[in-house]
Amino acid sequence: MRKGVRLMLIVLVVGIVLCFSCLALAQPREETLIHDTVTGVVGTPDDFNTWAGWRWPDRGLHQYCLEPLWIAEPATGEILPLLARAWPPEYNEDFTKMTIYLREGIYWNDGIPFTADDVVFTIELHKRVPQLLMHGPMAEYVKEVRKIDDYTVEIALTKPNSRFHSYFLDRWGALRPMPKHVFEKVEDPITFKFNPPVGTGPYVLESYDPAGYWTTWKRREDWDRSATGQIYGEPKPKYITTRVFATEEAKILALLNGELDLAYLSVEGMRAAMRAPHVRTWRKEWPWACNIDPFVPGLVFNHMKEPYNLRDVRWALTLAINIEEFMTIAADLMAPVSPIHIPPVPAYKKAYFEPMYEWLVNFELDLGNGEKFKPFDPEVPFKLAALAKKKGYPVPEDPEAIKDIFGIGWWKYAPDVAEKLLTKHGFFKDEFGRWHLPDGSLWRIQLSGHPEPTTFHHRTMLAAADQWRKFGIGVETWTPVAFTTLNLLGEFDVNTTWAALEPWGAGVDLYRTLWPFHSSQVRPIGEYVAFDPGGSARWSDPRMDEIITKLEKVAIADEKATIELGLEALKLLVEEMPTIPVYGGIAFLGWSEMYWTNYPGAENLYPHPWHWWPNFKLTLPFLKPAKE
Amino acid sequence: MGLVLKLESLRAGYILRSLDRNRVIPAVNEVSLEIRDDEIYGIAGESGSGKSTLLKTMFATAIEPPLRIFGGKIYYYVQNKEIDVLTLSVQEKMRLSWQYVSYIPQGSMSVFNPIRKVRTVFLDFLKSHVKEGEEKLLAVATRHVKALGLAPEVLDAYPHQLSGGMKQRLAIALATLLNPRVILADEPTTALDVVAQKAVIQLLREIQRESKNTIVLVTHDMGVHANIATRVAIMYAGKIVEEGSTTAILKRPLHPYTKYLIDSLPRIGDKHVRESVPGNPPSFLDLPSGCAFHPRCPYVQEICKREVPQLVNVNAEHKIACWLERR
Amino acid sequence: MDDLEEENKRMKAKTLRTYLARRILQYIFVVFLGLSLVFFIPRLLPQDPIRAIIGQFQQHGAGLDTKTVETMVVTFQELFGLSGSLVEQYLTFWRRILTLDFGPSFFQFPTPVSELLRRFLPWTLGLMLTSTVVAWLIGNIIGGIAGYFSRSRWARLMDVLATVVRPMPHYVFGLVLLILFAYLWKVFPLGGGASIGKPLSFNIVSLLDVLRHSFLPILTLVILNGAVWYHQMRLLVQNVKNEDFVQYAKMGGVRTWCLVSQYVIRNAMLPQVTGLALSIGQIYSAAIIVEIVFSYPGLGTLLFEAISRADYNLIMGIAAISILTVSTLVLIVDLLYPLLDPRIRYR
Amino acid sequence: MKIVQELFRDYRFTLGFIFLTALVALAFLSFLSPYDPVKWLQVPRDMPPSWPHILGTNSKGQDVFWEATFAIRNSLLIALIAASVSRIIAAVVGLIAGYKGGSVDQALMFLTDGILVLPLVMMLILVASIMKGQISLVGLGILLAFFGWPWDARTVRAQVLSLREQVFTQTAMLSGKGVLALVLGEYMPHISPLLLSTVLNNMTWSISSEITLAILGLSKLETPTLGTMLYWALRRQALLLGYWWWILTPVVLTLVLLVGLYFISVSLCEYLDPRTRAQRVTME
Repeated sequence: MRKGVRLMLIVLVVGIVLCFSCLALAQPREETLIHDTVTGVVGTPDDFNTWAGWRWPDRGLHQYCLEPLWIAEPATGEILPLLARAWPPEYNEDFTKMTIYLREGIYWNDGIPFTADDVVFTIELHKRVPQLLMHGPMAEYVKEVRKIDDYTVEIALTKPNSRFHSYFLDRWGALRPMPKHVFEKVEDPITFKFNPPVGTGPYVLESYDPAGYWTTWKRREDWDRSATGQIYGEPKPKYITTRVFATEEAKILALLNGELDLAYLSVEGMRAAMRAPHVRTWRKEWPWACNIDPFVPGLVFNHMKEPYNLRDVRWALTLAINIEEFMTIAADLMAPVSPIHIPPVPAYKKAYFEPMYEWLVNFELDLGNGEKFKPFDPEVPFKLAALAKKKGYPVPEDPEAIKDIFGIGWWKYAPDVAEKLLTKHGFFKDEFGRWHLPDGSLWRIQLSGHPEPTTFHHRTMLAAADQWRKFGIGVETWTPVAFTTLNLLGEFDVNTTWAALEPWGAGVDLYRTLWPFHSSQVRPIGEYVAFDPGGSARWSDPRMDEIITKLEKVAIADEKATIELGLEALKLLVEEMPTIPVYGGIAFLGWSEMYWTNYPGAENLYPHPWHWWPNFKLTLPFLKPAKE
Repeated sequence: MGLVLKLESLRAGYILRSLDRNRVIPAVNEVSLEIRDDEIYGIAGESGSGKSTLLKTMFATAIEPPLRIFGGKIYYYVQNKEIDVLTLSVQEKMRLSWQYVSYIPQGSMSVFNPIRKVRTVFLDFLKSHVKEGEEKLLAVATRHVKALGLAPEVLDAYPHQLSGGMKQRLAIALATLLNPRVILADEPTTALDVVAQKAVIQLLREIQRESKNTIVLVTHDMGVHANIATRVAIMYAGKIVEEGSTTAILKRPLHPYTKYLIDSLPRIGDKHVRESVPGNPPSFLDLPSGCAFHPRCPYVQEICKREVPQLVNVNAEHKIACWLERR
Repeated sequence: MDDLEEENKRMKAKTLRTYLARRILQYIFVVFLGLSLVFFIPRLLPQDPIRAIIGQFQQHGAGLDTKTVETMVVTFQELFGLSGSLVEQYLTFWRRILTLDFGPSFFQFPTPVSELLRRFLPWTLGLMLTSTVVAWLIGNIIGGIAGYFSRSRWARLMDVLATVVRPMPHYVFGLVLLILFAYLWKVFPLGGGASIGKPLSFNIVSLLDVLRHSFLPILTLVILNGAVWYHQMRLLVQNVKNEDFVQYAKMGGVRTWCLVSQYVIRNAMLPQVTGLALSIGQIYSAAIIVEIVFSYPGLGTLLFEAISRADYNLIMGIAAISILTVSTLVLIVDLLYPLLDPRIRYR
Repeated sequence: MKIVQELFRDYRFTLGFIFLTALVALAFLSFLSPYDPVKWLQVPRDMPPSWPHILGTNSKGQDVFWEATFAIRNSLLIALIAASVSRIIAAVVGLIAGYKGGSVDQALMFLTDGILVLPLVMMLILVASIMKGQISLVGLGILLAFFGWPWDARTVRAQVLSLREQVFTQTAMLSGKGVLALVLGEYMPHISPLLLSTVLNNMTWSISSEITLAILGLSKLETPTLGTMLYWALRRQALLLGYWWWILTPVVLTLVLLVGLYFISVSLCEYLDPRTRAQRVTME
């Protein structure tokens, strides 16, 4: 009996020792870049057919393997041609014909050259097969697509569309060219798995986990025949592995251990990771957030529900927010506030934020009885900076740097003004400080938010709920599973998503952001609207319709006219405040410098730094191995 | 006729943890007795008289908490050497148990591990005393069982497949496995039907006759004592109140308590219901003063209430502890 | 005599058969009940699953136009058997369950749920079975020994340890182990089921790799579940050690180790087999939580993913497969019981 | 009184009693809290324990000590609701099964055994993930109660069966007492102590289940409970940020609560029925 126990112990110990001896990685660590897959476990590990549906593009598929015609570059605010030869595309006078010129000398990773045939084939296939994701716009707009020569494609449109190219402009998804020689042999392009994927990008699939936890890519021998390689040079890592972690704790520990180079983290996760000396982030100093993400988290009112159809109520709720507390809860003070419906990213600072500053400072609200109130508070960034300083964060002294971090300003915290705006309409406060609606009933707001608590929308919801509760309104937070659907159907009072649909983040065109506010997009409650951000507010205004119609007739190249119309629209949105924009989108990037350096940080801003975005392929040629 | 076991003013009992203090249950009180070679020594008394505890104190390895010895001495006579049992180490006690003295427990229906075959229990007992291979030991066990007139197949059965009488006989076989000098049997016939009782008594008697060893038999059933015991001791409230040869005691019981016990025995041709002892046995926690039997005694005197009578010889073979006899 | 024996044998066979029949009938009932709950619970609740699905598509597909959404609703109603009367739905539900067809996962569209379950279930089963057996044995053996020698100092120490460890939330305990043994002292990997960069194959290196990755999750489960078994066993042993056959064997000088293992622990373990059957459901839930901490590629992590992505169909599938797995395991344990207890085997 | 005295002789009962009393006192302290548990940023964030924040503050700007008083209160409330409702179900099912016997008994026990082997937490997750974040305290209590009765229904049934055999049932029946009077008058006094002792085990189960649901993010996360406190501390990386006071508070409170319940339950079970104690003690 005892002998048996001893034997078992020995076997156990030997087993464990043996376990350690066979070590982890199949690829040499120094030549491998490892980052996390932000969208989680890959549900379709063996399927790369991203044209047929959601196929976890950020497992490396759209970063390393596929290339678009054009790509939006939020870091610089430019739009870059990749497979196309130039930006912007060529339209005819009345926007019924678009011509694309393709880059020469690009080859698919199986050695076949990339030509106009591929582009023509892709568009025609999408026009024909209804289940393909981009079938809708192709069927609606494309009359005819034809090849002029091997590197020129001409698309004739069914009706004028000055922004048809945007379907090919990559910003986390676009219609990217398919390899004709692969797909033309396929019977059903929907069920086809496209494994191994054939792309023009600089990497090929090496191996993947059948359970969907990791995918490894290998640099092409002929990387210089990819568009990325041709333009930017040799991507440095020989291998790239994308990997899933079930919890953030594990992700942080992996980053600290050197098992992970790049990680997408939460506010707190970032703070925890920064305790290690080899971990850095986008900004080397506080705040660590990467604040050039082109979206604006905010609050969306349902204009088909009382009393949110009243402009004064919407403004009162805006002024009831103490932005200092709000930003503490929502982003631990690390995001730039935005008083207008677009994010303060490089592309828009010069075009919109600077021209609007004077107007914002002078903007007045009418409180009734001839009383006026200037709600804009340019001091907000400095107040936020003071708060951050108090918390012990190192804050720069330079006012411009402070504005860069905290934004140009936001709306004043003015509960007294809010009170005036509300009492004007018959709202009243009882002896317990609770607000009542004009009909005498208690005011309750059902504030819905994203069910996943790590999302910005969820945090925004918590912050808004906290602020409005402190103001005296009974707020019930609600995080239903069908959150997005309920937004689309209009079954909410106030929700927290993006204050408006994300703009491109590059170029100056705001058409994408404004279109959901067009009156043709409004649907009654119970019917689906097409866009959740902006659209679910069900707000429209003839002035906005007019601006949009004008904008449709302006060519993308005419920046001056585009900006003018954009400014007009943004001012209208501030006046009406159909949704409250709060801050510019941020992300927390943990970067380990154990194996790779020269990441695109704020001090060294070349391409967009997000490793889950298709833009990341542009970063790879600039990385440097740490041990050299 | 030599001695095999001797007790000298032995006091033993249990400690009961109760609400506010620890209380002593003196189950065996100042008992002295001598057990001889080649006899069957019976110990009788009502339940709760301390006879089982007394038997346990004679079995060295059974003396462990909660059972405790408060005073007195226990002697074994191994190869004519007197051994003071209470001074022995655990190992020495272990060596003596089963080889010199063995034990048949009360309620021996459940002495066998219910989920293992009877054989394994025999082997376990043998293994801990004899250094031999398993097969040899099994042969020893089989031979022994056969010698006792039992079918050797029963060794391959599970306990629940056997009858109560069979289990009891197997328990006896287990106790006599190493041919001990003294066998302590605690109520071996209780809870058996008449036929099985008879078989068990027969078996015990045969074993004794054959190996000329000693059996100490505890039972409340005077009939059993009458049947096989050579000498009998009567216990009451942790004390021996009368001791003598079976014939002497049966014929001429001297202690009033013994008289009651004997009178309650059924006799052939009896017409009327026998009288049992009136009243209830006393609690050890609250023993009467003087002679513990006095509240139930028909001949009670003043002295009985004050002073404890000592066990004295009436004649060479007969002892009694009663003030009546002192007169 | 021969007749009697024959009769006896027939009776034995009959009781055993009745036992088995009753047990299997119950198994069928449990599966029926559990899966019916899976069908009815979502339908009794106020939220519409289809809306959840559409929302999911909206969140990562590009904006769907209204017409597409409406046709999708109809398609999904058919796909998930939500059209027709409740009875029809219920029948469809069973037809699909019996073919293990749970429809596609919403989040991992178009991967069928059954495919995902097939991919992840073996990991969970492996983790759970290993840790359950080890925890059960270790907990019972240590509990048995500690119960027998309950006065000794180390037994008291074990008591305190088990009492303090037992109510620890699995997540917290696992996380602490992870930090200790994968970060501060880097002996084990940070998570996952196997090393990354190379697909698994059937060889000794892969096997050891899997073992190494599952060591910490198993350790967590073994310690936490073992503490439960420890406590139960300790109490059982305190009863068993006063039984006549133990006392007698002790008097007879049967050696202590033989006594503790063959007499005390073996007998006290029998009720623990029943206990094992009853607690498999709990162990299963615990395993699911532990998987999450260690990013273990099992049903737990899948469930966590499904919950945070509101992949309602996948959650249903996991619930259904959990019921099937757990009740089957319970059945197996119950069927094994007669093998361990001769009193039932040969009644 | 003597019973209580007897119970307190057991050090486990005494310890458990002290633990629970302390926690209940803590729960009552919540009524004196200077802070609203739902509101954020009421105190400086991330402060280690110091006066006046004796257990420090968390990243939400709440005082951990006062937050904990609410958490204990709500967790106890959920557990009490779950325990009492499930006791009622257990008592009714057990009484009917035990009293009626025959096919009713068989059917009920079949159902009971069936629910018993289901992966209950999985079922809870199924419900909670559809109701995500919308289950109120009372609702969660009732939900837990719905799955928490089978084991104890069996216990009650066993007790009723043994009572039925006893003479007084027949006497009572012969004397013309109605079933209800019989059950309430004769059985309940015997069953209530049994139910009382199972309350503690059920509370343990409910509290643990609540924690599991909360860690998966499935309970109403704004309401402070031991589970949601742990959830926030974990999700806001208190452990890796070194905010030990934030994560240790719910963990230690949970340990104290569950150990206290365990001690009292073991001690009570031994007191009530030494023979079956082992089986009842630890089936969570």
